Amino acid sequence: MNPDRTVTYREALREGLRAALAGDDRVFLMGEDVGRYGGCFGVSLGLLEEFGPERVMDTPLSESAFVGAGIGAAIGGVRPIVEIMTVNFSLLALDQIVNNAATLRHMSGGQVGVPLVIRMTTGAGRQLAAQHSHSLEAWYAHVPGLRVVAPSTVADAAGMLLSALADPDPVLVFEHGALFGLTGELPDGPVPVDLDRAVVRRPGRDVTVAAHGAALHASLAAAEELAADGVEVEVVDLRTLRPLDHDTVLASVRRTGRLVVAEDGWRSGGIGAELAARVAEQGFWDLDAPVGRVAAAEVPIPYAKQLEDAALVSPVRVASAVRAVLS
Amino acid sequence: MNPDRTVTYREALREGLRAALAGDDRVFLMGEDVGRYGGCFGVSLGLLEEFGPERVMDTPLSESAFVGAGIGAAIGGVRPIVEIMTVNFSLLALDQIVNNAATLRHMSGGQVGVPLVIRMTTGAGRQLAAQHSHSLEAWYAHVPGLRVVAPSTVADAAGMLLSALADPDPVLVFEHGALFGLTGELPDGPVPVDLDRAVVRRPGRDVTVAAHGAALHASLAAAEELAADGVEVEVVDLRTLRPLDHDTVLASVRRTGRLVVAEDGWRSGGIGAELAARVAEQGFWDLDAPVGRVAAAEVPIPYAKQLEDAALVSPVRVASAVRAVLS
Amino acid sequence: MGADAPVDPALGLRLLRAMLRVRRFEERCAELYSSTAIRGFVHLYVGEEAVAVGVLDALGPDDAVVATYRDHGHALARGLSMRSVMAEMYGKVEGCSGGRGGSMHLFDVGHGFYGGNAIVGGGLPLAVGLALAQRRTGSGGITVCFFGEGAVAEGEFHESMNLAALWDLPVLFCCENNLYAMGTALERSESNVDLAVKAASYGMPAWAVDGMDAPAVHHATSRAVAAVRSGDGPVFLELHTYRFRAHSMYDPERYRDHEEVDRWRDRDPIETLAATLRGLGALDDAGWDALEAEVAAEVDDAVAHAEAGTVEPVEDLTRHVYAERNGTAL
Amino acid sequence: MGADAPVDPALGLRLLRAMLRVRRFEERCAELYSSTAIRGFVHLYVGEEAVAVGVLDALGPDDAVVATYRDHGHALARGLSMRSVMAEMYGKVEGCSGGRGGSMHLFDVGHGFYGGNAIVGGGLPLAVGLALAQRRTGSGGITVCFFGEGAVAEGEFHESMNLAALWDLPVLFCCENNLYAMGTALERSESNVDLAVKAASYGMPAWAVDGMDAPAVHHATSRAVAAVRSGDGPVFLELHTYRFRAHSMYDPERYRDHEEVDRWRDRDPIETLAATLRGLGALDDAGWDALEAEVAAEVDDAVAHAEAGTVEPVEDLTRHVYAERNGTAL
Ligand SMILES: Cc1ncc(C[n+]2csc(CCOP(=O)(O)OP(=O)(O)O)c2C)c(N)n1
Ligand SMILES: Cc1ncc(C[n+]2csc(CCOP(=O)(O)OP(=O)(O)O)c2C)c(N)n1
Ligand SMILES: [Mg+2]
Ligand SMILES: [Mg+2]
Repeated sequence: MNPDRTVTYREALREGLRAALAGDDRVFLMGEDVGRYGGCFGVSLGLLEEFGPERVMDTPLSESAFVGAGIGAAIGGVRPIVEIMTVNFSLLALDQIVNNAATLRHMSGGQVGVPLVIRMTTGAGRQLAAQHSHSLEAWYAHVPGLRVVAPSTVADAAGMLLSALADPDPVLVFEHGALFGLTGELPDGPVPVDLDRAVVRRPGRDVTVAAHGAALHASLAAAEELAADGVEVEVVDLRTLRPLDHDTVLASVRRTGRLVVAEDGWRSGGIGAELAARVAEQGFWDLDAPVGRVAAAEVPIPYAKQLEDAALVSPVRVASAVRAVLS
Repeated sequence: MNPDRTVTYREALREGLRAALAGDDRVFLMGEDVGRYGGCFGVSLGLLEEFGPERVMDTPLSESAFVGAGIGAAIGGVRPIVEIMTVNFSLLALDQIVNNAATLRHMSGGQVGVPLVIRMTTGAGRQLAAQHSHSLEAWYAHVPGLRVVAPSTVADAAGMLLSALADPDPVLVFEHGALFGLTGELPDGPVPVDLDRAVVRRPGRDVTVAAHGAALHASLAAAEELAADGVEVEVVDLRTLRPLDHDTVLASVRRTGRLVVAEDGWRSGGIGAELAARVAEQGFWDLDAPVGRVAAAEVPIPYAKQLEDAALVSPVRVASAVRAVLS
Repeated sequence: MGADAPVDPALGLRLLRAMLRVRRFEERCAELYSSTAIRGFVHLYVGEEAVAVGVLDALGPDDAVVATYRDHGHALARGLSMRSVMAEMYGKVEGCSGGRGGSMHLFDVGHGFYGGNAIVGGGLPLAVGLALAQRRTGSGGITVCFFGEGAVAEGEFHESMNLAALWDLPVLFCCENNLYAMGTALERSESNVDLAVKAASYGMPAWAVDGMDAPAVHHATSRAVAAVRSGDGPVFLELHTYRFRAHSMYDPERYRDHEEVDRWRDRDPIETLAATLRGLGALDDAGWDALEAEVAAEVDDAVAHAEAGTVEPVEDLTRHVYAERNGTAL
Repeated sequence: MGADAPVDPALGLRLLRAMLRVRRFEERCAELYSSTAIRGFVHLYVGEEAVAVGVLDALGPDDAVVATYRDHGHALARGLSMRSVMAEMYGKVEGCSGGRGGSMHLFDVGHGFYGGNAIVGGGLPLAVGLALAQRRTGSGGITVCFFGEGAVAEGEFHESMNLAALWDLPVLFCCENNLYAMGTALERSESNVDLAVKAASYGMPAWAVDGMDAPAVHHATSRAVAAVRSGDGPVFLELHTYRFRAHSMYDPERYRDHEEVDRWRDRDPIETLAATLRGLGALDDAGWDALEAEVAAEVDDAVAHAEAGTVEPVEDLTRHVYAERNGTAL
């Protein structure tokens, strides 16, 4: 089509939504301010005008009820995409997500599937302070019955939604708030993504860094910087956090012997904990050094810029973790 | 006092509550059915009669509001003990716990402390099915600003509450539903517990098993069984899940060289993941084998007895994990 | 609300039989619980049968139903076989939820029965969503959602009422007001015990119904269903009823006195309707005995079937967590 | 509600000055945001000043206040120094929250100001709890809780209203109805836009007040505070107001038209009150200019102070997560 078309992550998300809405009449988008406002971060801008109010539904501030309504609607045969503005507000909908979306298939002995997609913005980095800076992917990844994915590139931002919609089970899509302005090429528009597999974004042979979201970009930047010092970092984009594709990570570690996991969430009980545990379990004899973890400092994220910066993952912090596992 | 007084875990919890209410006028208990009904599991039986309705307050079914009210009351200078019937319903109160209780001190620059105790029953094992069988301690342990403790013995059931009340920050107390009938000696009534430290419940030199809650008892039973085979298991009761006392575990692993973590929650992202990651980080060269993890199967807990049993931690499963790290 | 209208004998007999099935089924469950054949949490509906039976008799096959953990009556009244419900109580493969749900989670999608939900208030948003799907797919169906008066204090109740009313969705909200939420009396749970005012605050019609009178419940529901089906948006029914037995198998019932229970027992919905039908000459001793015998035989058969049912092998544990793809779970 | 009563000139001038301080402070914040001295989410209160100013002038020093992310007006009206609030916008140590909260989380326990809460509805349960503590400690104080009309759709609103009314707690609920929740107009958010009916469903007195008229707000609040303080339980005030500017610094305002904004701008609470005071002879050009100059100087001083403020060293990052014990964090 258009071989060198550059779009932002935000536009790519919108293209994914547009393709989803255009491709299946049963699909509709619902959430706070997705319509008239155009999406709190502008993602769904223009979609109300394009698809009308029955397909792009503004909801009241009622996270529990509209997420639960999405679950009910999915059960009832339509294909809702529910947007929770940000992961911070998803705390109000957790009962519905964990006690209904994740359990209904099992409790009903396989009768009630919930083909629901829930999108939400995650992450810190914009000085939004403690209540607006959560990265709770690790929480959701803890729960059987859910699938948890995180687009970290422009192509995934466009394509993952289609794969999520094709899934017969509830899929949570974590879009990173610090990546909305990221640009990249999207020549062919949204292309579905394999949601079972992590992917190597940068090959290298000295150390493996696994990450998703903004931490993936910090890791890529760190790899670039370390390359100047002759250190070749292999960067794995985890893509799907549940089920976590440890095989791809293990295969990489088998080559590199060393692993660092970088993530935007808190360290204790984060994605890095699980990945470190699995790699130690299954690749114990492949590891030449303990697994390194780079994560948010264990504080509610503060407003002040220098404090927020200090709390979050950065290329410098990833690079020093890489150096630590190499020494 | 009474040197060989045997009480149940349930009675011990009640003694802790009674001591707390008797010891400080500012303390009160609030939650669903804590008063007239006597507590959904009989824990607070008789306390309404003893302390009156201002000290033992029944609440409507409004988990978010009464937990939030507990936070506000704690800020306002009184000392609420809020009971959420079970962890399953705490999902409805997560916004208050994570966005308020855990953040207020930080967001206010240290001005607003939240000396609140939240008690809840956790765990499966009674055929209560998917929505009533969660063990979400790992979730809470992920959140800076919270302290998470779990009494697993009769003495801790009585004493931990006093320590929790003495803490200037929010403390979540996870009482295990399968332990209410457990009996043990409580000669001196409630004695405060060091909430910063794990404790060795059974010494051994071949392998360390770390656990809390019902999994601790499965681990103790497994240790007993393994002793018959000449395997000496050291069993560590984690007691506090945040902050997690990895030092005590590391000290034990330094002696045994091997670690198994057993827990009632799901494996991915569980307490075992974090502990395995920390021990691998800080005790990599002390480990003679990969850390073993025994956890709930990654399913919503099913009703049928044989399936529920198969999903949960048992002495047999702990013993075989121990054998695996020894071989 | 139709309580004084003459009862149609055919309808009356149908409702009587449906209530008796629920009653005798549950009485047997209580025995089986004592003998540990059934486990978990079991919440009996004894005394409240007129509500589920009266409401569900007025629904059609395309309608959807969402119930609570106290769901035996609703499942049976909706047409699930007693065999499949009893097998579920036993945790057997033949159970309506394959043994994975138990008493609190009876499901049967074929009957539009979307479960037993054990989180108070948790089923309300689901019902709103099912109704949204019904409208979008033009199925013509409506969704009826049962919940206790205790759920009215939960935020999810309000959010769901508002969404349904705002979007004019075909939901029938059936509030089973049995005066207690476990041990908490309504007046210790709601600052304003007039629940119809809450419905009004969403601009939703609300009717109070004598929930001990099955034909009256049926009558009111029929009218409400017609209104909901016509597209005018949701209706709220408050069904005044009472649970004769403990909240669950563990409840020592310290929170209410015997006289209160006895007063309500005098209004037993089964006895009341039987008396009405006798008065109309539609029921006599022989008819009653035949009904009892028929129901007893059905219960016996259900128990035998459940006992003979299949214990699922533990190798199947991880099934039904995700959809099966080419035979294997994710 | 007192709107037609003659305005006391002293009160009027006090309210005018308080509103002007908020207005000029926020106008400067908007500039500083453009120059990136201030970051994060910043929600301006421009147009709504009469609400916070009118309500908070009627409270006493022992009362507690809970506000939302749109909290500059409330903080200043409650008596926090402009210096400490501006320093907070800059994220400096001298800020009222030590730089850790920012615009959305202004705190000052010394002034009974329990924050800026950025979760819609999230402050309501806190307010109920503060009031519970006030009653238990016999402090004599009451708690006032501000929230937008958008919060009315949240379950937490309902749960909190019910608890406060059920327990007769001293809470004054102040609903700032500015007609929009971000881009969602009230009629697309509530099935019944008459918010007083919601209060009635909890048996709580509810009064609607012209939120563009500071003396009227003050008058109504004084009466409400007296009722709440007397122990009769909570009162609900609905304050009709309008936000003149975007929801936050990012809002393109596609959801409303200019004419609507202009119509409301014609009712600017500052201009309205100034005109009233001029009519009463209590204000003239010189008086106005003096006021403007005084406020401008205060804003300049606050900015200078904030700019000169201390940047907290990153070594302190993990402070204030837990209480400090012997100087070290947990
Ligand atoms: C959110 C939630 N909180 C608490 C419980 C525990 N619980 C189960 S039933 C019940 C009482 C519910 O009363 P009501 O809604 O009136 O229904 P009823 O049992 O009377 O039919 C409670 C508190 C629960 N299941 N879910
Ligand atoms: C629970 C929750 N959901 C969504 C948001 C995002 N959000 C911030 S302000 C706002 C609108 C709130 O409107 P309203 O309550 O009327 O207050 P106003 O901004 O008009 O003062 C929304 C949706 C949030 N902060 N919290
Ligand atoms: Mg009830
Ligand atoms: Mg508003």
